[in-house]
Amino acid sequence: MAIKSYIEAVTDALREEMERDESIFILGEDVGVRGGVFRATAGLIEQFGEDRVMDSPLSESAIVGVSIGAAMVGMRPVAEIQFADFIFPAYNQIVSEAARIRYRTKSDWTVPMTIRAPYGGGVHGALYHSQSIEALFMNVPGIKIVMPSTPYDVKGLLKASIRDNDPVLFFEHKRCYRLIKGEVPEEDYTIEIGKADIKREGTDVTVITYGLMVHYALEAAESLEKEGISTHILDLRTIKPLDREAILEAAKKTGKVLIVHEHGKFGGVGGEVSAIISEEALFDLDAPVRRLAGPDVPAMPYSPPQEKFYMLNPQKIADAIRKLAEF
Amino acid sequence: MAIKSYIEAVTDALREEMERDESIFILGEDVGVRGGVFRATAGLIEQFGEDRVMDSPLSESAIVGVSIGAAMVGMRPVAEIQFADFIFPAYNQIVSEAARIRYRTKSDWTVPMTIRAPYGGGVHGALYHSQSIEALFMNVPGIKIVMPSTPYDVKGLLKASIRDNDPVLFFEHKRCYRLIKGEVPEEDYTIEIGKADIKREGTDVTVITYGLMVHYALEAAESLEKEGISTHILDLRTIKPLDREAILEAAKKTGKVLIVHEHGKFGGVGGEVSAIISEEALFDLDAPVRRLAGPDVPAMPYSPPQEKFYMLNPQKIADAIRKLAEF
Amino acid sequence: MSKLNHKDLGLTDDQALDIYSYMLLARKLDERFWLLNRAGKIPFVISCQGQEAAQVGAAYALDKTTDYLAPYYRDLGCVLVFGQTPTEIMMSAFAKPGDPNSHGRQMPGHFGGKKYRTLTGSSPVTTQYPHAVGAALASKMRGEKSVAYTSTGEGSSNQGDFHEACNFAAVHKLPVIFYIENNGYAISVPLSKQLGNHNTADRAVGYGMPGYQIDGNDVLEVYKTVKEAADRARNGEGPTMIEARTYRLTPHSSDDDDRAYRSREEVEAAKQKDPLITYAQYLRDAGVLTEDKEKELNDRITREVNEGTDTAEKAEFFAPEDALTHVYEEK
Amino acid sequence: MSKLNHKDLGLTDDQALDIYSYMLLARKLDERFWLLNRAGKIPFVISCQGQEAAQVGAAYALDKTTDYLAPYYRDLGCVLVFGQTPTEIMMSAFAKPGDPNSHGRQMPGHFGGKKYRTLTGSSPVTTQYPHAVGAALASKMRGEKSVAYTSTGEGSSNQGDFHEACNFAAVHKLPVIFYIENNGYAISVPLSKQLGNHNTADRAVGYGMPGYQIDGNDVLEVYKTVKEAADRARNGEGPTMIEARTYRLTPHSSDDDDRAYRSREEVEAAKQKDPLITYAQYLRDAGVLTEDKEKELNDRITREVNEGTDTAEKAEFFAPEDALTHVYEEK
Ligand SMILES: Cc1ncc(C[n+]2csc(CCOP(=O)(O)OP(=O)(O)O)c2C)c(N)n1
Ligand SMILES: Cc1ncc(C[n+]2csc(CCOP(=O)(O)OP(=O)(O)O)c2C)c(N)n1
Ligand SMILES: [Mg+2]
Ligand SMILES: [Mg+2]
Repeated sequence: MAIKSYIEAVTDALREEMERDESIFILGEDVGVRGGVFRATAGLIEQFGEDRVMDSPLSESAIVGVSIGAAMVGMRPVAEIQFADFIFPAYNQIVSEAARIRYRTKSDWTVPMTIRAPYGGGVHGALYHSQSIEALFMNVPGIKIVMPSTPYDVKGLLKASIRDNDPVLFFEHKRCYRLIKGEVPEEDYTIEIGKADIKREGTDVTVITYGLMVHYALEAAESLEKEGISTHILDLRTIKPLDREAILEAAKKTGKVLIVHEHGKFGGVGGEVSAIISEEALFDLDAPVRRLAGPDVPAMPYSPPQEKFYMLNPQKIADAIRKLAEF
Repeated sequence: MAIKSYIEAVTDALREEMERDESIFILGEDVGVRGGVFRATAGLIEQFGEDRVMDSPLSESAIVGVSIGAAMVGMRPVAEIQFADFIFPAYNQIVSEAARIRYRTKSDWTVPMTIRAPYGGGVHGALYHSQSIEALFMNVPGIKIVMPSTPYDVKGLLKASIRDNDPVLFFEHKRCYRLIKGEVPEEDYTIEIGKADIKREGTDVTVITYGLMVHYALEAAESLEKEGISTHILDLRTIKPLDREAILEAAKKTGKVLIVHEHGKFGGVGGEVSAIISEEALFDLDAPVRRLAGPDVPAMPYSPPQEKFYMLNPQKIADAIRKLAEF
Repeated sequence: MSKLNHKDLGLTDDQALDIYSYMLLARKLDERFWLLNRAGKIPFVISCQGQEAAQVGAAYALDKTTDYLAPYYRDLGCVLVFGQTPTEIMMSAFAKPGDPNSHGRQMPGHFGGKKYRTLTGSSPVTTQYPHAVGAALASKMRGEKSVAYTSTGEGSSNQGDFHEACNFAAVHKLPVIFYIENNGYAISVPLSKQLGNHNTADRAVGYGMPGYQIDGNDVLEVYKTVKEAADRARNGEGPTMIEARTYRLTPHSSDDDDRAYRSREEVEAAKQKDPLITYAQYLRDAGVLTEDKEKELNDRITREVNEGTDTAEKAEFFAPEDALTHVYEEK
Repeated sequence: MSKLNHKDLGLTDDQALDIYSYMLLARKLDERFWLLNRAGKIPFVISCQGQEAAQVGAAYALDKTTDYLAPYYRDLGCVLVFGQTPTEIMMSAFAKPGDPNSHGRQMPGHFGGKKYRTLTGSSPVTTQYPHAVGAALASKMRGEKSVAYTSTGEGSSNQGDFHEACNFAAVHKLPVIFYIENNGYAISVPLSKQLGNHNTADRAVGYGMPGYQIDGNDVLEVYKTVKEAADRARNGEGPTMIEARTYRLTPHSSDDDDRAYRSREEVEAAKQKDPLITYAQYLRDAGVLTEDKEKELNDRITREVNEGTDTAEKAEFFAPEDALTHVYEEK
């Protein structure tokens, strides 16, 4: 197997799927000759031409709305929103339209569309180039939300998303793009949407997280092992639908759960995960379900020390795990 | 004290505030000669003229964006979104702008704006005239979300919202407009945003809810009393910020908590409430924290039997309380 | 009414009559809705009355075997031309199985249906504009000849999606017809408070597409203008914007009371221009609508409306739990 | 360069020179940003280079004691005219206290500041358009004479908010100037893929407001056109749309590489029309920019830029925990 970066896995998945299926096309800002501002679509316009790798006008609502229309009549658009922070002009098209078209027609019309967007902080992106926005779509039945942490998961889940017959929000952590590398099979494979993955086996404390935080949690677990604390790490991989069984199993395994996410705690993804656990595994718990998350401020500031202060890191995660272990 | 309907309390609060403060104006669709499609602004254009009760073009993003601009330079707009379901075209203006202007300027610029919107089902409104949308704003620091259940709370909280120096989403349950009546003082008063209210004292099971569901829960409690089950009912009144102290106190009071809301369960408001309880009151619980909510489908169908099936009612709430009581 | 003659537009007498029959069917169905609503049998009505010429003339100029409709909630006339039957329409009014639009899940007027090449519509206005552009983009990519027709009201034309859709289609010269039914009001809000320029077709130049303002009461002018736009679209000449001037003869919906915002005189004056009356007169003068034909037509339509109503009223609802289905693909 | 003469526009020699000094200051600050970025001292740069005439000429035509600015991220020239100092600008580049725009919370180029009557801007483009309309509405309601000026790029003019803001302002004849700096690219996307009509000012008629396309390299034409628009606005004649044709001489930002999407020849050709060069020549020919004056000006500006840089570089950051403040009103 070849070692690939997280973003290379994105590009590979896109290329292989477009080679496989003529009805797939890419629509977004600067995805063409520029190859995307992060270079995720680099080389694709050269291979597939500008009809299948389309630079759109600066109109997110059109990017999504036009993709919906094309998807309804049989195409399989992969829309790119340049930064997750800029998806909100298209919020109405996603929430009121894409998410409901199957339901409101009893599957007469469907929207096989994938929306890719880079998210997350730690890149000097300030308030509007650092956000994690998944929590704002959690309560929207009809869409799926996929957030992989490794190149292997990226390729398998992006292929699965593109082949899925419902709209999928595929969020890529921009800090992972070049930071995270890993083995990726050359051959075609998919990973089922909705399945979490145990990234580390452990017995003392369970960490439930996803995205960049998986890697920080793994680092934290390494250092804690030296202290004799054994950490179990569940990577959700898909935020919607959540893998209830995997969550409950992981929670019961240690009886002590730490949920970690980058975005603000209040109304975040952690609330749902915690509620599921206390609904169905309350009496297996040896400690309160803890949430470690970003501060409840609009987003991370540009000021470097303040960005650092906002972001979680292996140290902060290790401290929280230790507290739970000692509980 | 006079007996007023829920919607009369809205109109009274608007009128009294506009009489008190010249900088307040209303902007929305059909708020003028039509007095609003629900008649919440009836009589106001006659009293205050069309400069202060403005019919806007059919542009939600402009309604909110223009209100933000006016608010920044010293006005106090009260924007009306005709149905909560139609707030999404303005989602970017609310989430990216209104919610962050104070933060991104360290209070140099602020947005003293109230956005009123009728929400909720049970009115044959089908998918797009029935939604509860508060969960989609829970993870947005910088805004407040107020959702009163009684005419008394409506008047006091709407006045407080209009006087608040941060953007407030004020959601009015449209089913309550004429169904719910109650005593409302003639004189001026406000209710602090962020304070929940005990609507019924009880000892066996705690119900935490808001909006129309408060009334259904009260009905359920009545019937259960005959069975010897005593229900404690906490009306959140404000969804953001949540009244943590009141929630924990109410939870500890009975050790059995049922969270009730009209919208879908997954990623709903109940998740945060449940997570707060299991973080801080886990060992006071005698039963798992239960959530009774709408089904996880896009919204309630038009078909009357299906709308009935979707909506919670006193019966369904009573059954859930009974289950917990027997736990 | 019209200075135009149907023969000059390439319409046979039968087609000219066919157009009238769709207009009449739309009107009769709509009138029945109100009776049913007042009788408490259906909770909601949103009307096409007064706009039938603007709708039927436009849809009739399209090819229902290749083109796509992305209509708005008043476009009963359009979806009838594209094939929906009176019974199906009534099933939708009663929210019962057999409603091809939403199978009872959406309010009436929220049109859709693959078999009728009609994209599904929702309540938030003008979201269908970008969808039509997407359908047109797909047809261009696949080298098909289909045209996407989308319509909305003049108030709804102030949504951001209107702008984003029009510019996108113009950039790629896509086969789209952007249609605006300007009936002078957005619920209670008149043009003076809705539009800086009361002619929305003047926006076309800003996007680099042709724009036409036409008399929406003149079904032949509507047909001619839309036909030409469809021909241009098929020839790869890109989108067209058309504003049809029309008038809503009923309140906005069964929940509205229009006396609050417009005078009875104004409504009466508009009724004098009712396209059903003027077009019927044109057809009589042209010797196309004979007394026999008119009686036959009225009888047939009344029968169809009655049958549709009875069937729908008698039909069972979907089971309550059916509300849980079709959220995601069911494998 | 210009066929216009500053005196005919009512500008004194000192004012004509003043305009040049702002353009030069903007350019010198911008050039310094790039040096600091390449030296790893500031993480991000977004440039005004090439657009100084379009910015300074416009802002100079406004009244900074009564009017409002709602600029976009390139408008360094505008905010300098409205009073921001080189040191303040550098504080913003270094994200340090003393940055009046966001106190180090936002990237540079996200302008704002009450003392400079500049509404706060964000990253999602064109959201400032409705804000400017709101400020203008407030000024009309209060019977004030202030005009709201808002600008954006030609790519950003395709956002829905552009449309909703323009129509709203036109309906109420509000004192707004909608300005578009058309530099030919939206990052890598050229006009041919961005606009159905490459002249965005042609949209004005659709809204019922006057529209002008002007040469953004001609600072006097810019000044004249914006001045007239501001006068109309103050006279209650409503909004104006102005497109200034310009060119971005640098990559989109410090994260961009423009070689991927435009030829060096094209950039070189544009440099020949650099407004700083052409306007300096105009002032020399007019005898306004003497050698002494030019030297004095360059020295002063270099000194200010140096001082600003040193002060900002030496300044302390805000405390990390400060990030938790000002989410809501702190009572
Ligand atoms: C985004 C959105 N906002 C508000 C509404 C509520 N609403 C439904 S129809 C309507 C008026 C539409 O007027 P117009 O576009 O002129 O169409 P008409 O009804 O006159 O045919 C309004 C405000 C809506 N459906 N969607
Ligand atoms: C809503 C939104 N989408 C995407 C972006 C990312 N972005 C920043 S600038 C830019 C291009 C803007 O081009 P234009 O409007 O022509 O202004 P210019 O940079 O050329 O001056 C893009 C796509 C953004 N900031 N906001
Ligand atoms: Mg209308
Ligand atoms: Mg540009």
